[in-house]
Order: sequence, then C-alpha cells, then structure tokens
Amino acid sequence: MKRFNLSDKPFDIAPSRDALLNAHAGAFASFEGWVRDHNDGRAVNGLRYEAYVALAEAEGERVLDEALEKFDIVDARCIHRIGDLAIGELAVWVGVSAAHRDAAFAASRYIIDEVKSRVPIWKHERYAEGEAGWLHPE
Amino acid sequence: MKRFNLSDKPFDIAPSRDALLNAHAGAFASFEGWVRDHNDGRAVNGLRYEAYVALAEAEGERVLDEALEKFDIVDARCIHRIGDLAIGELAVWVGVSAAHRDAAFAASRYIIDEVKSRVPIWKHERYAEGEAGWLHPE
Amino acid sequence: MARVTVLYFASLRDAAGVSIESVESDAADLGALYESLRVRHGFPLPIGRLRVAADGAFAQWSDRLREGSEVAFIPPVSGG
Amino acid sequence: MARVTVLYFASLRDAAGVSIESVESDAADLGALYESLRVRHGFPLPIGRLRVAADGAFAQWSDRLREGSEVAFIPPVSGG
Repeated sequence: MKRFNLSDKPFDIAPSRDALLNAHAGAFASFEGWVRDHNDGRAVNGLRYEAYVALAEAEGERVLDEALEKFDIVDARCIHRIGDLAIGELAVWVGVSAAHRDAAFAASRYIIDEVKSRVPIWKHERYAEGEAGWLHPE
Repeated sequence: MKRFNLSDKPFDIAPSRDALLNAHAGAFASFEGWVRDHNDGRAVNGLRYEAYVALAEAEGERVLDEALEKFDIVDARCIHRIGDLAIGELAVWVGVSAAHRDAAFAASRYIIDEVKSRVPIWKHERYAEGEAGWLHPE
Repeated sequence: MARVTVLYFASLRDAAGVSIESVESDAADLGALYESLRVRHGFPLPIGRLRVAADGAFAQWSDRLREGSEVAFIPPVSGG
Repeated sequence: MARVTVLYFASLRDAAGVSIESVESDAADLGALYESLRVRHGFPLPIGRLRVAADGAFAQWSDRLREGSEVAFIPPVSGG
C-alpha cells in the first residue's frame, strides 16, 4: 500500500485521515502546507510544482518507511500536489497516528522536513510584479 | 472571540480549521486526541470527561493567549469534549496556522501540553473488567 | 466565620457524595478549609496534589475565605 | 561511448530548453557527464548543489554511465 502520493489536482484530506484513525491510536498529528500570498517579502500570484514523478514517489515512500521505523507510531500518510496552484490551495498534507502524542508530533515533523529537503519536487513562483522563478534553496 | 471551547457533544472540526486558514498562513498544524481502547495496559470501554466549566473556559483561553504571545503564529483554536465518549470518539482538537511550520508545530504542541496539564478537565475511564476510575496523574 | 460554597469534582465528588455544599467555617485560609473538609469527607488526595480556585479563578492556599465566595478544589487534571 | 537519456527539471530544463535529450558521451562518470552538459547548455548550478539519479534511483557522481540508462540531475528541491 502506498503511503506517499502525488496529486495533480486538488485532493480531499478526509479519506486519508480516516484511514489513519483506529481504536489503538489515541493521538493524531497533521500538517498542511498552503500556498501563501507572499514569500521572502515578495507578493506571489500563484505557483507550480513540478516533480520527477518516479523518483519522488520512491523517495517519498522511503521517508514514510523511515518514520515508521524511527518513531513509535501506528501509521502515516503524505500527499503532495503537483501542477499549477492558486493562492490558498493546499500544497502538501502529512498525517500521523500513534498511541501517544510525542511520537505523533515527532514523526509528522520528520516527514514534512524530509519531504521538503529530499523529495524531488520543485516550486516555481509567479510574482505579482511580473517575474517568475524556480526556488532552489541553498 | 473565543478560541477555546468545550463541547458536550461530538463536534465538526471543519469550521474551526477553515477559520484558521488564510492567505498569509502557509503552515497549519493540528493535533487530535481520540479515545483509545486501552490505557496503561487495561482495556477501556469508554470514558467521561468532566470539567469545571467556568474555570476550564477561562484557563483554556489563557493557554491560547499565551501561545499567540510566545509563538509567531497567525491564529489558534482548541475544542475539548466533555460528557460521555465511546471508543474512537474525538476528545480534543488543536489547530494552529502560521506563516512557517516551526511556529505552527511548536504552538500546537504547547497548547495540547498546557491544556492537558492545567485546564480543569477530568477523565473517568470505564474498564472492560468492570472497574472504573478517575485519572489523577502524579 | 465565613459561609462559602464549595464545589467538588472527580474523585473528590465521589468521596464527598455531593458536587456542591455550603460550608460555614472559621478556617484561616483556603488550605485550612481543605484540611478540615478532608477530615470530614475522607478525601484521599493530599493538599500538595491539588490546586484551589475561588470565584472561577485560580487562587492561593494562603488566601483568606471571602464571605459568599465559591471555592473549588482542583484534583490533578487528565484532559485530552 | 555510452548513449544515455538525460532528464532536466526546473531551472536546468529552462536553461537546456528541453526536458529530455539523448546524449552520446565518453564521460568517465556521471559527474563528468554533468560538467560536459553544463558547458553545452550554460547551466548556472554547480555540481555541488545537485544530486544525480540513474534509472529512477539516487546514484553517485562517480558511477559510470550505463548504456541505455536514464540519468537525471536533481536541483535543490523546494517541496511543500
């Protein structure tokens, strides 16, 4: 079963969240990344996420496997949008269920940090002043 | 506007989450506490939350005010159930929006920790083996 | 002497058998009030594990009883 | 000489003007392949800021070119 998924259109969180809830899991932590109207002080009109799909899916799955090994959690999922997104759209969602909240928080933080730093997905922002550019953080 | 609320029946997360999302907030972290089927190795059939309502509302609001002061967040909410809950019911929800995820994670963790340790809400568990008891952690 | 309303929650209510009672007391402060009620009701929790509130706000054990106020003893909470 | 398919993403694709090309190269390893393509396309990113993948899995710069494999240069990611 795949725990990491790319989505080329807006997705509903509910089915993935519901799949994580069960009678043994007392704690559920989630994180959502939204398209903001600004970045580094510049007004943003919208953005595009591009992925190297085959590698992104494999690497995303690896991140979730690592989270399940490192932390005492019940289950975890991550969905990342690709394609064109408008301001206020959901870009990425992470959900983690666990018996206790320490592990749920730690694992959700681990997953979003690793996904953002390792999974080959690139962000192209369109600025209100007309320019556009790829973000390749140092 | 009240950011902390007690609910004596099952509540829908969606309106509170939606109220926290806005064009300036790129990050949203949330935590949910669910009624598990066990606690400290004992099978649990269900539980009851009792609150000192006036003080719980005031102290819960204070926790959220503190979170807004301590962390660089946009907004935060917490809802806690009281009354009788069955296994698998949502007991508490925390949601935090922020420009960046560091603050969103830190504030949601702060809020759930403080609510659980300071807000006068008591948990009464009914065990499968027939006993029942109030939880007054050391 | 002061007359106060005392609220009991959770295990304290189970021990007292009531959730609210009116008490006339010459206790010097809220801590002494708890100790006298602990003797009367056989409360299992020592004062060190409780907090105290008066009129809907957390208070100090050394606070004096105010005529007509509402006092609550707060057992360790188990929220969430 | 080995013939490989090279994939370009994000700013590398913008610089190359194509997202995929077939390359015949005598480069000793994947690092040398990037350096030769960097000269040809004028890529702004130095090799130290990239990772490299071969056939859908991360690889080492010192890996040799395999005939018929698919090579991708991975600019710093900006997910989320």
